[in-house]
Amino acid sequence: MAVMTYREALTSALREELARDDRVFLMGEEVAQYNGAYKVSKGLLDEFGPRRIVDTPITELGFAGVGVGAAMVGLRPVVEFMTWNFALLALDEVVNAAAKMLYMSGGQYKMPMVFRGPNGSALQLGAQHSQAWESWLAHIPGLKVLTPGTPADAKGLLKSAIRDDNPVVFLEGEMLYNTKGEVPEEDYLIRIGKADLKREGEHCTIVTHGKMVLVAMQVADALAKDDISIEVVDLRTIRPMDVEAIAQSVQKTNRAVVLEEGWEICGVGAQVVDFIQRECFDDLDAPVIRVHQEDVPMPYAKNLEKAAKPDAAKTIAAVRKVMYLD
Amino acid sequence: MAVMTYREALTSALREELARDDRVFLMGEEVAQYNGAYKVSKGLLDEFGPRRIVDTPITELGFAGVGVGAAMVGLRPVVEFMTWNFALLALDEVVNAAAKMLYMSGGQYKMPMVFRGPNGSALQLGAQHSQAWESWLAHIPGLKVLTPGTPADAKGLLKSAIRDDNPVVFLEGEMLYNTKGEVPEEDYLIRIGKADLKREGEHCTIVTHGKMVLVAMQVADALAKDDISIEVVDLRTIRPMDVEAIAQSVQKTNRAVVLEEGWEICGVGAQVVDFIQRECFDDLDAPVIRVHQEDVPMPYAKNLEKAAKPDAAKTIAAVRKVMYLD
Amino acid sequence: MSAGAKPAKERKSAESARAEKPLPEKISGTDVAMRKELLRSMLLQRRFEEKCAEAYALGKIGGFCHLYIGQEAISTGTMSMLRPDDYVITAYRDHGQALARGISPRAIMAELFGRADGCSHGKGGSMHIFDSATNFLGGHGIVGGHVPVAAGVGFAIKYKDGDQVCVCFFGEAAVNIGAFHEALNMASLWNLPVIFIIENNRYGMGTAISRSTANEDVIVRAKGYRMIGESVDGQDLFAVRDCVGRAIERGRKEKRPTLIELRTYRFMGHSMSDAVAGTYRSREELEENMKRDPILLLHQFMHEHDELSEGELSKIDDDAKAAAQDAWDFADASPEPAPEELWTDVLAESES
Amino acid sequence: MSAGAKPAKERKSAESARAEKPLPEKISGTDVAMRKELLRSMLLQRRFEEKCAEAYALGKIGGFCHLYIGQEAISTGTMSMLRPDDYVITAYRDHGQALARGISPRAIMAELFGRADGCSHGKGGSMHIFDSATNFLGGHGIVGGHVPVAAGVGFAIKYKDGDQVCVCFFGEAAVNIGAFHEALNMASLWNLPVIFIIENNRYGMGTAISRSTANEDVIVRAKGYRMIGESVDGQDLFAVRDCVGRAIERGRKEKRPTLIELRTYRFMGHSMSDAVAGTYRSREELEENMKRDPILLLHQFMHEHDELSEGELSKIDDDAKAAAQDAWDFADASPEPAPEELWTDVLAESES
Ligand SMILES: Cc1ncc(C[n+]2csc(CCOP(=O)(O)OP(=O)(O)O)c2C)c(N)n1
Ligand SMILES: Cc1ncc(C[n+]2csc(CCOP(=O)(O)OP(=O)(O)O)c2C)c(N)n1
Ligand SMILES: [Mg+2]
Ligand SMILES: [Mg+2]
Repeated sequence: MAVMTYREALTSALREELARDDRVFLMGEEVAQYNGAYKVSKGLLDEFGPRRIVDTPITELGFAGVGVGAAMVGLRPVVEFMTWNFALLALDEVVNAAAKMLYMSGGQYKMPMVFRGPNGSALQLGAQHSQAWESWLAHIPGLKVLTPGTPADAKGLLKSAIRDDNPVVFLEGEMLYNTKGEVPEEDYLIRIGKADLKREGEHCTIVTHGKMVLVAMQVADALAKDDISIEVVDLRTIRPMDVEAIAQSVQKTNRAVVLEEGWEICGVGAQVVDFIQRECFDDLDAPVIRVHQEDVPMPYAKNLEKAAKPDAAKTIAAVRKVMYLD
Repeated sequence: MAVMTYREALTSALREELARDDRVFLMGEEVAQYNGAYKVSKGLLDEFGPRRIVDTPITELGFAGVGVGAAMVGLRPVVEFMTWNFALLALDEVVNAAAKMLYMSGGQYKMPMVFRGPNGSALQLGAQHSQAWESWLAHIPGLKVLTPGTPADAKGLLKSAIRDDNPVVFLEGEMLYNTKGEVPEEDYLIRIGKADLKREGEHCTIVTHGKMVLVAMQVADALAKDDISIEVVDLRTIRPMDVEAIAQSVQKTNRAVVLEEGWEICGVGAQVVDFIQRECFDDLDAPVIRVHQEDVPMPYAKNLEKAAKPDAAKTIAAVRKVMYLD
Repeated sequence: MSAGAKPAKERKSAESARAEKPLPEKISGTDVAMRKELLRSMLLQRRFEEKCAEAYALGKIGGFCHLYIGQEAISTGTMSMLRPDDYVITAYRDHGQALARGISPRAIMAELFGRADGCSHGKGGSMHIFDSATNFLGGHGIVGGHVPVAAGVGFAIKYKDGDQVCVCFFGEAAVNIGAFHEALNMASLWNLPVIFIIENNRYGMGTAISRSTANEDVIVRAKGYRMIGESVDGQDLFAVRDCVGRAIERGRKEKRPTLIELRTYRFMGHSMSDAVAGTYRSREELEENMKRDPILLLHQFMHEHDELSEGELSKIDDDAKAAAQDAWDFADASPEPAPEELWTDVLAESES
Repeated sequence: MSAGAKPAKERKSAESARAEKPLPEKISGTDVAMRKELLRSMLLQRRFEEKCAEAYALGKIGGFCHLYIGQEAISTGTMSMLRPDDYVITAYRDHGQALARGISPRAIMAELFGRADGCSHGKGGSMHIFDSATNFLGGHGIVGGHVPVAAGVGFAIKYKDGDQVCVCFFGEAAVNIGAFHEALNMASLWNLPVIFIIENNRYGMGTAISRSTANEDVIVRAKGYRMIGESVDGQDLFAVRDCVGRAIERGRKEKRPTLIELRTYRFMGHSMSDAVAGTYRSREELEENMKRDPILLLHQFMHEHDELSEGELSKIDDDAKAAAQDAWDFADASPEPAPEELWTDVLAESES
């Protein structure tokens, strides 16, 4: 195992897949000459040249559509959105073209492509630059939606995404890029659609994904000191969701908290709750509680932003509540 | 009470509010000269002239933004999307501008505007023209989201929406336009955020909204013949959701089915389930079951389309299941 | 998610999508033979669309159905210049182009009827005709949405160092939408072999171009992207062929895109639910324009040059009618898609 | 939803947003007095932005912070021609324009510090400066997103039969995005009094215009919308004023929009996290362009015409520095927003 950052893990996944398959190319704003706004594509222009690593104008809708067209005729585009905030402009191509093409064409046109980039908030970027889109994208049949929380997952899932014959939405985290973790040395893939038990525990399950995996792990550490044993289920894939893994855990712990970065209403957590109450109705000892961004646009001021975001303290309070400790 | 169609109810709401307040105007594709793609604006150009009833080019993003600008400086735009399918292109203006403006400006710029048009599927319009967006839009703080299911609700809610100082998303149904119902003669408003108990019952609650209200009523009629008494809660407003009304009903019936037009994953129903299990954990005698569009893009063929859509038969099966009758 | 997306099963199709040799291969004979072939192509579209109107009225076709009548010189003229390995992509008004490209009338009609033997097995419908055998990339329903997709096809051609071109059709009302603008900029910036064809039939639904477009001379837009723009009479089959021919050269050899405006007129309503005339355009205007029926114009030319006897004309027309009827019969006999088709083609079986 | 959106409470603000008389009112004296006032305006922006850089380095300002240094002739030149009841809207690089429009440096700096006395009470931040007292409509973060909004303001002006104009600023890289295109078409089609100003500083982040824009001569785009387009030197304050003045006339009297390209250069990185030079542009190029510092150019002119003594210059500059420092001190002393502010301004209390 090598220790590397989430960013390096992504870069190496891209590098390996670019080297492996000439049909793969990377396209987006500032990905080439500038080495990526967040440096995920660092060095790739030098290594693969401008045919494979393509800077685009600021036209999210347009270049997402270019990716769709290229995928229709045999290439395997990786479309980087500088951040997913801007991808809102491109969703028509993601939803109406990429996700529906195979179906509308009766199986004739596959869409082997990846839409990727940082999702959700960073620090003090304000209302228009802090949005987490996984619940929107998970709503759409025809897409796969991935949200890796660790370097190893980021690498293995990105490689799987690039090799997948379907349009894959790949949501990274600006706040994750510098986090470190062990990553296997060999060429490996992670199966799309499989959750990962990031920590075993007995008293309560935290179901989470993406950036919040680290928060869940902190919470588990903190609560361990009070002899509360937390099981952390990292969804990793939001669509298709690994209902079985969630159910197995909740059937064991009988309690669950769902932690996510995005907003409450129709969020990913709502869907997880729906699955849990259907699959584990007789197992639950308490209602499932959710932790999420407060139901407001993201404020800029440091104190307000902190108050708006889900965090360890809120999650601990939720766990204590489902355990009837408070 | 007068009997009128849902379409006529909308037209009369528009007419009354246009007459009442010169700041109100209607804008969209084909709304003026053509009298509306679905004739909701029929006669309004003749009555109010081209200053108030404005035909636009096919530029959803652009004219949604025009509405935002006009609302910022004191007008009260009603922006019609020919259908919400095309509004996907405009969501940046809805979400990043309209919904966030008041917050980003620290309360300085209100957004008194309505985005309206038919939502969801009609008949055999295929994958790109059959999408129901309420769960996406309900996700966003700063918006209000309305889904009237009857002519009376359509009129009262549209008038309230136009008088509201916030951006209101107003989702109609092409398949509803010709449905008829009683509508009060006098000038009336319906409070945004209040669900409506469309039918009282004892054995099971159906929580629903929009087009599916009619289906729920049919189901209730059909089941009454088997002495199953259904309570129908019509949400009417998806954001903010009337959690109290849902809870009250489920606390009485102890069972619930959630019926919606859209897809399952992170749909409105998931959120309703989340609220129910939080508020009625000890009241529930069975897991809540959901009925929704099957998890596929909408197919064109008549038989497949029928199979893809939620309907009375599926809803009856769900009710029987939560009542442990099958 | 539950039942979710099952892998697509092998389907039997009673009709291979490609019905016949593509137009350019057929017209390699004398000029007269070529013109007969072009006339045949246009008449097939005309008779096919007339059948569609009939079928729609009977409820055999549902949803939105946009007929191509009046614009046939554009589809036929363009397709007659393309190679089989070139690509074609278009909007929802797609039957004519699909026929001119050589897709079987049977497969198209079965698609419109929503039947298992349709080119998309009934899952796409009128607005979404796709056929991989002829590189026909759809059939798209969101105005402007497929224009960047065409740029992407051009991108891929260049990426693979091919010498194909991609032709992209759209209406004049689509030039106002953002996707058009973004796509044209990239196509020119990156030197992509794409031919963007504006079918200017003067109306976007019920809106005349003068009421939607600040500069009605839409071809001026090309300059903004440093692109060559050409505007010709879209009812004149020969003018279409010449103009498209130049653009193809530019695409294949110079890898440069072209923006073409073809001035035409639609003889029917916007879709089957729109009146032919009376509301946003006068019957007079319609009749005036119907005098420039592209089929009539070609026929007149051939007649004046003694290239076509009345008998030959009747024969071609009768064949077209028969083909349209045959398509109908075929579609009508084709079964509904199997219920399990609901769940196929949602996701492809993955490579990894 | 739960706690949800509470109504906004009345807030006390230590600083009214409008600090001073607007530029045009101040410069009604002699030409010389006018030029001194314009110089003062530009220097205030320069010194303010320098303070921002300092504050950012100390972590007092967070998030993205885009400085305006090098482009001040555009903000000052434009604002000096506007009336107080005109409207201004811009992108994320908004401090300079906000200052030139007459918003208090204190209120802006407090906003950047995320404090209660900021113009948006700390909720907007650097990219979202709003001030209703000066009709300053933000501060928008999505490239191109505010361009249609400007058209909407123009629409409202015309609707209310006003004679104001709306000025909309954006970078040259924004001309490629769909929203720009859609907005310009409508503005021209409907004869809206909007002035679209492209601040062409030659880079969109790290991308030179030649690598993003098929036709670098961006003003050609105006023709596509039958709009008047003018391109002038954006470092030349007088040229900016003249050009904007003509556009204002056109807006007020003829209700016609104008597209203006002002050629400029940014002297700092794209945002605080971007290096000033070295990666996508050379230090040489930067230095070459810094010779055409708009403040320097105005100063030179005044110096050559004996309109400004060294002492006067120092005094103006010292005042600018003092104002920037005062803004800092004020912002630093301003409290954080009260915790309950998290829940205010989500929804307005409704009329109905
Ligand atoms: C983005 C979007 N907005 C609106 C529509 C509805 N619509 C379908 S076709 C059409 C008119 C398009 O006119 P034009 O581009 O001239 O093509 P034509 O129909 O004349 O061939 C409209 C408004 C749509 N499909 N997509
Ligand atoms: C739609 C969108 N895409 C990408 C970004 C990220 N971004 C912010 S500014 C910028 C460059 C814009 O350049 P330009 O328009 O020339 O303005 P300048 O920064 O030079 O003033 C980019 C890519 C964004 N904010 N919005
Ligand atoms: Mg047209
Ligand atoms: Mg720039």
